[in-house]
Amino acid sequence: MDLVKYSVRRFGYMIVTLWFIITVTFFLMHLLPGSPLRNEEKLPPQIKEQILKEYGLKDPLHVQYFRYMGGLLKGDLGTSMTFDGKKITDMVMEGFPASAQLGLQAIILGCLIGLILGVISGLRRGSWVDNITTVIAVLGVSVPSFVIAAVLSYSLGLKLGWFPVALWGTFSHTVLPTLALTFIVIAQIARYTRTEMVEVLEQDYIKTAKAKGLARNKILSKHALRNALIPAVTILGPMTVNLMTGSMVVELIFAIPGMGKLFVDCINNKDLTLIMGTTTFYSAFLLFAIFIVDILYGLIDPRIRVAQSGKE
Amino acid sequence: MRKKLALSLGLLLASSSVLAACGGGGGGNTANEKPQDTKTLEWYMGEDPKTLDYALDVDQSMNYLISNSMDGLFRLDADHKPQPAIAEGQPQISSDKKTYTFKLRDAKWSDGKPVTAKDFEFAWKRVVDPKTASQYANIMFFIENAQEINQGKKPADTLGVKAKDDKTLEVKLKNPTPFFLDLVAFATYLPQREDIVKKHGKAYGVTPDKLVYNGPFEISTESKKGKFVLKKNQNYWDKDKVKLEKVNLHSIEDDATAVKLYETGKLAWSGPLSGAFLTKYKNHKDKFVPPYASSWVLIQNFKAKDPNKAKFFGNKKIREAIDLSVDRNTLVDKVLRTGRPSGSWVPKEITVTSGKSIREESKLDPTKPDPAKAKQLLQEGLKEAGLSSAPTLEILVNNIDPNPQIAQYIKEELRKNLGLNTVVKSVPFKQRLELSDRGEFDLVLYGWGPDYNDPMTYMEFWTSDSPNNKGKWSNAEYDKLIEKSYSNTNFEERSKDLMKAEKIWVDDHATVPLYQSDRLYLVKPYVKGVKWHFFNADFDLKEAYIESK
Amino acid sequence: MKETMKLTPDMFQPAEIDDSAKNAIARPSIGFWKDVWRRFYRNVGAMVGLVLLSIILVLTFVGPSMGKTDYQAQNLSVQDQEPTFQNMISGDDYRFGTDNLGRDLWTRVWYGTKVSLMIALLAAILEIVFGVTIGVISGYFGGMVDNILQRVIEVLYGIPNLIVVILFLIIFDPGIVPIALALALTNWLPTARIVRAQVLKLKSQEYVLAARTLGSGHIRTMTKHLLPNIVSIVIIAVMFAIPSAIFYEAFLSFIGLGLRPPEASLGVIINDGAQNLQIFPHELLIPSVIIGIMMLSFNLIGDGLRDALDPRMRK
Amino acid sequence: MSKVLEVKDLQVSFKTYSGEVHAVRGVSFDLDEGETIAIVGESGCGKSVTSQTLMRLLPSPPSVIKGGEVLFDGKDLTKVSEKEMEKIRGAQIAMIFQDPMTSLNPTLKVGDQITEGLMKHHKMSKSDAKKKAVEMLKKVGIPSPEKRINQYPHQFSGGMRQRAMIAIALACAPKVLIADEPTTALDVTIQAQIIDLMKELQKDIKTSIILITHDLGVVADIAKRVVVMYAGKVVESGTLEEIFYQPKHPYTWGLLASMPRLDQTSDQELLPIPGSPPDLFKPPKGCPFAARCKHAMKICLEEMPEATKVSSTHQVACWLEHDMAPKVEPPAAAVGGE
Repeated sequence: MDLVKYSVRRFGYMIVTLWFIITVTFFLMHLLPGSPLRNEEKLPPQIKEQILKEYGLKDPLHVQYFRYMGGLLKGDLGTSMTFDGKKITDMVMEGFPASAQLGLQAIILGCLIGLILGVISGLRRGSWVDNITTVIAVLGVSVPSFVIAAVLSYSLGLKLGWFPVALWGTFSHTVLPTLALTFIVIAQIARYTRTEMVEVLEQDYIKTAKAKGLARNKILSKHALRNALIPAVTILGPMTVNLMTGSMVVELIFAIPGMGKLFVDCINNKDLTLIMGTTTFYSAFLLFAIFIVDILYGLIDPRIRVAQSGKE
Repeated sequence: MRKKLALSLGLLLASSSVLAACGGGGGGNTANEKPQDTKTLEWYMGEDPKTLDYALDVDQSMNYLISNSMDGLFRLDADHKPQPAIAEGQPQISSDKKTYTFKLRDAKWSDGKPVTAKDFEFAWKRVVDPKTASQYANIMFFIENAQEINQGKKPADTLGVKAKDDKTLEVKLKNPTPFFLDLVAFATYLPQREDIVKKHGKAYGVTPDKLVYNGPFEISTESKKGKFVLKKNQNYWDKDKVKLEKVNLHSIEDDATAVKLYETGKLAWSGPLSGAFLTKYKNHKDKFVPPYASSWVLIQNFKAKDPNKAKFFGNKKIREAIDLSVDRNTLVDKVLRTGRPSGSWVPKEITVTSGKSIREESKLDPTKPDPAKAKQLLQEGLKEAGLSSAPTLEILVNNIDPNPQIAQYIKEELRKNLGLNTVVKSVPFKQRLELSDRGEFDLVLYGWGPDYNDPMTYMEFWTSDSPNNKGKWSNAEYDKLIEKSYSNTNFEERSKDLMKAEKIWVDDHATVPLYQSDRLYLVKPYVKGVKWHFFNADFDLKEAYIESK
Repeated sequence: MKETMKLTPDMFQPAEIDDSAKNAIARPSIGFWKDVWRRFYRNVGAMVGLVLLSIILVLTFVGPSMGKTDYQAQNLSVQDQEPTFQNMISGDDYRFGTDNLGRDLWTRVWYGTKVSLMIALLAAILEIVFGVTIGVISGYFGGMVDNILQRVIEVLYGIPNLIVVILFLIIFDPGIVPIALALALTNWLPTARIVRAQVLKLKSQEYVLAARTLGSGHIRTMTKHLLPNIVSIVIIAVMFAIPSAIFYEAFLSFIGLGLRPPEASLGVIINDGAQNLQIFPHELLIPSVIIGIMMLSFNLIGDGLRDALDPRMRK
Repeated sequence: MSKVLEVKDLQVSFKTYSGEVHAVRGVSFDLDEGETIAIVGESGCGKSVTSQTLMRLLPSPPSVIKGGEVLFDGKDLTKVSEKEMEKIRGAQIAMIFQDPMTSLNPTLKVGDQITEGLMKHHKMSKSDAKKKAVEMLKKVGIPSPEKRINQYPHQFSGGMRQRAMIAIALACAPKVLIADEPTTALDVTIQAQIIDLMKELQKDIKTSIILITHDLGVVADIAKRVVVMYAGKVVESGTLEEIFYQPKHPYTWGLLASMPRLDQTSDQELLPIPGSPPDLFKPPKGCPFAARCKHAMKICLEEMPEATKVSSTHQVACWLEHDMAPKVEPPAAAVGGE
């Protein structure tokens, strides 16, 4: 079966790419200037030695590399240097559920709204829906998320009291941060869908479908939408990963125990193992998402499958 | 040491105030409603603690948790004076003031096992053992052989601490240390259970269930990322005084968020306010300014890599000119919106042997700005130093508010009053530490908070061989006075010497004292019995309660 | 036929028609760019965008000199002054009010807009140069070269942007050029992908094959035959790259890695103002509105250009 | 024979940025049952616009039907509602397009694209429609149709795709089939096969065909009557023989002269028509061909000639037919070797 062969092949690529990413990051990271230790100024040299030894940083680089890769194979991302003794797997897994929940909610909501807006404005170019969509799409990408988050929390949270201003717990706690995150999704999805809709509607096969006497709705749902969705699916993969791995800004403002801040903290603290861990997690997740998108793509667009498996 | 706390606090304060977008609205309608549950307190905490193993390190959040769930030999009272806790009564102190013998009371760990002198001996030895690689080991260096052990020169069992029996602990100090009882109230001096440490190994202290507690509360296993829970420790020896059943500590890194939560009644305490919130809440009825000590200075690099800059800072007239050109009143009133102008290094909260504030005994007033004189001094100084013009200077700060604002203000003052060109370099916290360690700066903004209530916590900062002395200012007389004070058993004279040293530091314009910070909190009026401290942990909830009418 | 016309025999004399007129194309041929401009010109949204952007551009040059003080002078006696409509028009006092250090927001905002635009433009150019070069090479040569380049791009894709950018800015101090470089460093990847896809499509078309058959060299084929045909997608990419760079720069300020104070960019100003949203909203709202207008303009122009450049619309 | 379709004075314009394009300016023709007519002309002459207007396929805006009527089955198709139109499209009037590569949906199986119309118009069940689809594919000459219905368009060759298009169009046995340049995009050998196929099926299904093309060779193969269009107008119409052997309009002459024919002697050259069609933004007030016409007279530039009946089936719009006009013989290249 084509699809199976195609999937296996993509999966193989994914593993090789992941290995490359990890290797590149590993060696790049050791080029970071400065010491990975906290407060090194007041640490006596033996203690520094001791800490470096404990994290295996005294070994030659290739030894460290193979040890790290060995750990990875066992699903071990190592131990954080800033959070003494804490397993990075645990750190990621502590923050991931909250981030992932928000990210998924934002993606689902954003896709729904974005698709509707995009389709309508693609169908009725120049109409008021189109104009409003353009404005939303532009605002969605032109107002920094920290402004959106702050304004939402202030207005709907504090002033109107509709939703909790911050913290984590019940579903109502997720409403404002989801809204804050979903703007960008709406903006991007609407924009892509609109463009594609316009493009697809000009295709000959739409004319063919119309000439068959199919009703407008049928043409849209069966012929236009499916083809217009392909590019949206492509951006959906990376977008989902980015959102599900947490937005530092939104998590900070809504005091959400997510993993977004790890990406900034790990560098600011020069926590080598944490940088490696977050990068590995992110990359693996991203590649997996791209893999899924590729498969989806293959399902939606039969041409891809064949072309990619080298048949045509 | 405490600096780290002060600064990690700054870090938090900063990362939070970066976005201090929306604060409490108008009055907050739900603001002062009593919580329905008067046994549970909703409390503020900055970042999540990095670890709960207090032997390794002490950060602000961990200190919040540990200081409320553990009891040391002593515990600070409402007036910041150490009072016996696990120790039963005052220790016996030898005539040379170097040997302390503590008697322990009957106390239990949260798992029901008794607290013994062995637990202290084990804990302290573990901290100084270089294999533990504690980042806070140097707070133990007052104990005999601690430093040598930590540096690997002596074995761990030579440490001057011994459990004579289960209830008797004998401690030998290196020097007479008047503030030693302050120290034994500090997190690093808390007891640890050998069996528990051995049992969990590397995982010890990573999560709340990997520790045992002997204090008013225990850290509940309900705790998770973002929300730590303290619940009353039923095995605590003094549990009758503990009124709260539960405290929820929420990790909030954005202080606008903390204020909003306070306004909506979701928090009973909102941590230090910053920026415009200080203006807004200046006259709020819930405003609370706890005693707080933190001293901020601008360090000048005497050993700057550029020889012209080294010459520049090497000239006393130029240093005085810089000192005279900064208006501290405006800095405090307008830029910081809180705090006090400073003309000294040790804050007024620190007391000396007489029991009075150091600032009452040694008045060192903030410099009055005098641009005209400053300009003249600069010209004279440049001539003396053989410089044709002043070099462009770099002001190094961390990127945590309000530090970049302070730097911008100083930049503008130096430009306006002295015509000096400066560049502000604001970098992440850790990078600033590294750059200042390596001496890669011209001017750097630094703050310091006390580890214990004695001028020494500040004064040892500027000795020639101190790792904290980033600017490499060096003064033989100053060094001698500090050296002498370490071992001086005449505490009266010691106090005087330390004040004399501080005066030398001020008169030589070693650094530019800027301000001493204050903190403005919002605390719900129904919260009673919290003890707020300017060193050790910020607050003690042991006897706190929610007032119900 | 209208019967009002009277037919006379002389009407049936052969008409003199200039031979050259026969071969002349009846409709004046319009150059591609002229045609693009004409379509662009008729697009109301795009023109609104162009006008708004022009106004902003002009203000970035004249704005700072219209302020009361330069962008970094502090006057702490008038901290956080709110703007009034009257001042905004007359300029008697601070037009946009002052910020938390008593600096003239009018001057700062326009100065900052200029800096933001410079960063964005530089980032966009670098990104395009990088992306187009790699994209064209990858798409044109295909095979092994393409395979390797695509794998490299995939690997780079996998490393979180944030980590790369922060790393870069810690090694090189933040300034206009390093920030632009850092942004370009992560953003050229999508451009390269789009360009590659386009080149792949074009490569198989007859005119490229024809050029190759006629002995046109690789470089010539790429620059003469392929590049002009990807100009439109490149222009559109630039139009969208600029706003996203402005945006990212604002985010960098938020995490404390933006330009160093008192240097100003829109990101820095918005970030400063965000702290005071509730208390002194003008410090956030004014720069946010400007960034919003600017983004809107770029997007409208980008949309307009895309419509104008799309040959299928050409009729 | 009864008329299936009658087009009267159809006028269609496009509103664009640069103004109104008068693409079709008063076109009239009719179509008998079972008959095949061809509409020929250069690209841009309005033949495709006319055909798509019959099915109301042009998006509006930018297209506007400015006047005229399209009578089909007693209804004016320019006036019926979109709902009614949907019932007519595919069922009564079907269409084949020029490019089989793009007119099939790449993401749907070929079979599904055939069954769609059947399920809609004939209310067939999925399985019945499928059977019918197999039958149709067999009819259009696609081998192993059972397998092919489950394939995607990209798995078909160009000629097969056009066969599939024909299968789609004829599935519901429409009264009228509009074939818009059905062979232009195909190889010459395939072209003939497709035309033969259409002829065959026409007998079978008894459908009328409107063939749109610029290729007179194709016309000669299949059409009974020919409509010649130029710049949005019908300049000449008549039976195949009339158009091929007694052409009256200089434009028709030009078209014929530019077409290779079997009876051509080797020394005869193919003659292109010089110049290019007028700008339909501002159509000339006289004859649109005047500027390119060798025989143009002053009147041609001033006034549009009316259609003149040459015979009951043959009409031409040219001033040369006027009594006062000089007699002009068609060039030899146009009317053949004699």
